[in-house]
Amino acid sequence: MIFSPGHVYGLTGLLLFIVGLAGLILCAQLLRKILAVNIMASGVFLFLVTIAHGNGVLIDPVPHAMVLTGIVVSVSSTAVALALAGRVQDMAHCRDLLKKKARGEG
Amino acid sequence: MIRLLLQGDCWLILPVILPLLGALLSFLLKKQPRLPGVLGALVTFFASAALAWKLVSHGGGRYYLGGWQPPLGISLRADGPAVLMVLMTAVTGLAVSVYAGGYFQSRINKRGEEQRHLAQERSFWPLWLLLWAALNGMFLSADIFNMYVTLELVALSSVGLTALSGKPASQVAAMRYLLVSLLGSLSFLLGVAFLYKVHGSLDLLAIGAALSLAPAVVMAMVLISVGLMLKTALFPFHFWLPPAHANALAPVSAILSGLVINGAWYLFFRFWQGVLPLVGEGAATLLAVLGGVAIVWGAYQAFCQQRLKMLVAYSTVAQIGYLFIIFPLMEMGPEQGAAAVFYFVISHSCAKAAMFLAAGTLFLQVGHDRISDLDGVRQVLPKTTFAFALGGLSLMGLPPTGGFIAKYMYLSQAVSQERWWLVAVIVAGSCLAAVYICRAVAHILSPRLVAVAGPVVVAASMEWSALALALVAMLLGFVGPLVLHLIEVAG
Amino acid sequence: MRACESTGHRCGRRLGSLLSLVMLAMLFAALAWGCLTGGAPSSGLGQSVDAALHDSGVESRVTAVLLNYRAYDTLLECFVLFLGVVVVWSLRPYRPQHPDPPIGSILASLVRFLIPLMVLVGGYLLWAGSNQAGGAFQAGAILGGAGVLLLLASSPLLHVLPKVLLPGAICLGPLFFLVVAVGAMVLGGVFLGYRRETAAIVIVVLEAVAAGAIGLSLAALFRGSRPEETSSAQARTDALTQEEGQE
Amino acid sequence: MIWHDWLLVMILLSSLGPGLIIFSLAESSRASRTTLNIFGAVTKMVLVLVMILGIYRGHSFAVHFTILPGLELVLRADPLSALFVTLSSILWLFTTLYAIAYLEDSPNRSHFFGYFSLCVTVTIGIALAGNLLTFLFFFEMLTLSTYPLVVHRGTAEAMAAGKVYLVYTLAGGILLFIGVVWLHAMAGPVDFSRPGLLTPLVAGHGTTLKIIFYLLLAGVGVKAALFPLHGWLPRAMVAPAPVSALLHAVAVVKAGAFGIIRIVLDVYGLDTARTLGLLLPLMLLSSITIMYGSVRALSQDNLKRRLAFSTVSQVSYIALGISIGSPLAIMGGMVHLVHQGLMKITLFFCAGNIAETLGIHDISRMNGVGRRLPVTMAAFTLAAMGMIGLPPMAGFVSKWYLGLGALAQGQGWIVWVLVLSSLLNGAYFLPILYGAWFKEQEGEWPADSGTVGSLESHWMLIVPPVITAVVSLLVGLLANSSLSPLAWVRFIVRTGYGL
Repeated sequence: MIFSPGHVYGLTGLLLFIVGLAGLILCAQLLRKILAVNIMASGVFLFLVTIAHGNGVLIDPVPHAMVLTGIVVSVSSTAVALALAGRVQDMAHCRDLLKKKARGEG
Repeated sequence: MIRLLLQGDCWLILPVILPLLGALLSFLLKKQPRLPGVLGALVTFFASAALAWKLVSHGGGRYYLGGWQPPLGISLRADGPAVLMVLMTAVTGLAVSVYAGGYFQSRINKRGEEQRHLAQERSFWPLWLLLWAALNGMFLSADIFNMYVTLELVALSSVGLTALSGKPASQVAAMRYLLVSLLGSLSFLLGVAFLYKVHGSLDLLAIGAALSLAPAVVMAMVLISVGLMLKTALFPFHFWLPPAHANALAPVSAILSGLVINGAWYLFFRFWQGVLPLVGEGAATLLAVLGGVAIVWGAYQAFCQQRLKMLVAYSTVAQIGYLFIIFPLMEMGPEQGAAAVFYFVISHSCAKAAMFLAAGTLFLQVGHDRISDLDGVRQVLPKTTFAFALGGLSLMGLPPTGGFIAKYMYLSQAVSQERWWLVAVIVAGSCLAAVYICRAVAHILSPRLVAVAGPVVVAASMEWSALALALVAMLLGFVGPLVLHLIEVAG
Repeated sequence: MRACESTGHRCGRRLGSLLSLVMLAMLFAALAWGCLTGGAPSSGLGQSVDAALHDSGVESRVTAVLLNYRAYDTLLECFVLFLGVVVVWSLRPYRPQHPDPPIGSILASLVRFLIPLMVLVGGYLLWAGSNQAGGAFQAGAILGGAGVLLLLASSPLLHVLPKVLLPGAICLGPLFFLVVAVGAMVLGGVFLGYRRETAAIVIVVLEAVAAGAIGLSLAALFRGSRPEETSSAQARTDALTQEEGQE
Repeated sequence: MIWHDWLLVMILLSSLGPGLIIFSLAESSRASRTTLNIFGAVTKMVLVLVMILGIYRGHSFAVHFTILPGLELVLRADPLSALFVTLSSILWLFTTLYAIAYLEDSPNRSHFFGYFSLCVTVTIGIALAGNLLTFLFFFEMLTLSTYPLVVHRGTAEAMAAGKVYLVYTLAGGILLFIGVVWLHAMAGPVDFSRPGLLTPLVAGHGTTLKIIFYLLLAGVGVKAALFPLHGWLPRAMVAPAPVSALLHAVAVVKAGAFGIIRIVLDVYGLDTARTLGLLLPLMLLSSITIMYGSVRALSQDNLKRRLAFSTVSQVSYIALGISIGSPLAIMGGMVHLVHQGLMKITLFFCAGNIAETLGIHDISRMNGVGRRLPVTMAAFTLAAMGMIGLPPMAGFVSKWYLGLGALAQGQGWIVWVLVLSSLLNGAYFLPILYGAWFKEQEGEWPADSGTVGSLESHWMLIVPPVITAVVSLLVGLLANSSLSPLAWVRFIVRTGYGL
């Protein structure tokens, strides 16, 4: 087996995927989880781009198009995730406030 | 235009376009989102029904979007299972839409917080119609990258719908659901990349025809399967489902449990249908074991729940198991296996949606859904309680319901292939389902007069739509040949 | 005793992390195995893309894939963006705990300087997309960036678009795409099937509208909630109290 | 399909339709509910009469409906189903009349009568089932339609009894389901009109067939209250009297017994069952149940519980007759389906009257009831005599044929079982009669609701038991006439099974 630069890129993509996965599983904070998902997505995109340059002769545009589409999808879902995370934290914050208030009045 | 409708293949694309259009319109008409919403649902229903009719009368086919043949372009595929799923979505979706109209109106009328409920409804219709379009797109798609895009559409809109209720619990559940969904989607996408690397095509049929057990393909199948299992909430991955489904608004719960779960499973099935002959007994058995554990564990959890909606949500966890125990049975009888599992899917969809709708009505009327305090609610909402009970019958697999037919087909497959452990699982599942459903039904149908006093606040359309859906689940017990005829139409 | 427990707990967690790391490493090995073995990868679709490029109406291969061969994906992708906006707008009213820092004069003048430049670059990318790298998404991203800058600076330019029209503007991209696709079906019989002679112009117009819609949607996503809804912390707390009671 | 095939569907619809309408009626619309009930019951009787005449003239009625490829729901009227259909529809009419008066002014009547009609529809479905699948279909539905009736009172006791009932019957239903599916997998759909379907399988799959038989038997045995599976029946006594009457005489227990007949005679066939050695265990089981039920009945003080254990015992005569397997014994068993129904429904009507009019539930408080409720107690006495098997009452006819059949088959010990059980029957019925007629009243009645004019109670509470008691006397007296159940049973055994 010949170890070409393409393999390095591909493996890097997979490694990014795994690193993201690790972050998603092991990190406790929501923001980090969301970033981890983005790292995973980047890994997949890198892998796809590597495929486009697979045999090095002719560059395949289809994976490029897939990456572009994937990026837009990923942006959209990241935005939703961030907005939702904001709500979750906001709620936790409000709840703390409520508890404090209840304690103060009690 | 009319000539086009009559002759062309545009039937295939209509169930995707129409809800998209409806979503845009209901988003634009923010003062009156219900009108375009319900109208969109109605039109989509008829388009789906027309597609089914077209399929039965003219046979299945493919539709090349933009006129580009695969592997270059994307194609849609209409065959029995795909159209059956579209039809199921149409029936359940229409009932849910009618219900939702009454639901939001009742909520807007009931409390002082009109603004909040108005805002909820304003977002509900576009989200729901987008979800519907995405599901139809997913069922009809024959292109694996396109499947990824529809999966993401489904995931995002489901998350949006889950979070819609605004309750703190629903926000947390939605967040978890979103992360799990994204993980599933990315896993799926990586699998797609692997498949493309090997086959140089995104067309599922072309890939399926050339499938081998090369390492890259194995990894692709693992990634895709795990991704979809996460989204289907098969046993070890089921943790996100109950809070998300139980804390959502009533129509949303019905949509999530009745339709969305089936969407991800459908893709799983499509992928496995092709590889099943290759992978041998082991992998299929593994799936079935997970399914079996899901059946037992979900049922046990359902039995332990104090809240009606949580009970129904855990029952979904259990019923998902049935979708996976079919795989070992399909090795020896692929057609019969597919028929059985699709029958199960459609009857579960109707029954479960009806139960969630009914539970939502009870919640709205009584103000809580603690099972032990629901005695006597039958007097106030007879149709709703009846719908709940009828849906429960279908889940238990008792006649005369679609669930009975599905269970019959499952059992007869398992018995004739002499897979006794599967027989045991199916039987145990039915017994456990009977236990937890009877527990709930005994309370809500109880003749005791601990009546939940107060005037009826729910709209009539809520009661009738849930009942209609439950009656469809019952009707499925009598239209077996029709449904099987539809399933068997080739692509 | 308690300390002991907590150390035990910590140990358990550390063990769990270690275990997951090991499993992740195994997963990576499996993926690498799948990636490296299995012979030569297929040549992909490069050749068929080139072969059909003449009929696609554009010269850039990626643009041809995006807006002609696989335009259905792109259509749905526009809807993903639209959906993102709908979801974000549907969430409960919210105000961040840390208010944005006051706008300095540097930001304001930077905005004044950058915005025209970004619009220009966006337009160029859009134009360039027909025969080289570039296209609607790149242009849309730049425009989105411009929108983000405007939002950060609370620029008066934001009022060019009245809030009432904002939903319409957000819808415009997907709606236009859908209308074009259906129009092609009505005229030519195939969904998204542009005629060869009109393909070029259709694609350019589509790209322009899509770029605008993408830019706008990205900016809207950045903003994070529906513009007309701002609620005080008090209202939020009240709503929360009431819902807690309901549960 | 010609008109007379629709007759069977009409028979089902004649109670289903009114039932569904009654569900939607308001609680207060009493007149329309009563009209619908009686209209449904009478229509059904007329239709059944038409059907019987048709069968007698040699018409065959059958309706087929495919629910899966190769799997049909079949309704078919053969002489055996005609027997059960007639019994059910006649007794339903009386039970309906009785229930209307019994439940006067109690809550939830629309609900009650809705399920009541549903229950009868399903029972008729069981009777008319033409294959095993259809039988299973209706058999499972019977559980569901009777449960709301069992828990109708809504008390904690009723709910507990309902739970026990559900556990037993649903478990039985699942066993039956497995058995049916398994049998289908081996032999294809099992039609009742084609006996001997399983004969070719005996050689190769004997053990499997045996297992399936026990699965099926356990499934129907739960409803027939065969010995270890009878636990739900005495507990279900908390239900209102018409429901008990329905459970014991018309629907549930009878459906179970009918199922045993069908499984032995129509699914396996006597010869196959005998070859496989399935009859002897069934014979032993039913003998044990007969003795066990009678012994347990002795020690019950609650009247309805005593009657319930009596049912456990009496219904097993049917299974016993079938398992003996000689023509006379089969006739005895089958005719007991009718005789036991008539007598037991009378007893339950009377028990209901006593409870409703005087508030008496326990046998120890019944002293002197005969003077307060002479008509009711007369009916009760007739039925009890019949149960004991005094000649020339109905019960005697059944037992006589059973004994003759057993002797013909060389199973002399069965006669001893019959004698002993008759003695036990006497031991638990006669003290009731003696106390009611010949002992003095002790203290006030717990809750005397007073006389209605010159009658001892509401006329609709009195007429049904009197009629059923007289009929049960007549079927015994006129057993040899050509219109008696015995004659019909002879017809069944001759034409249906060629014995």
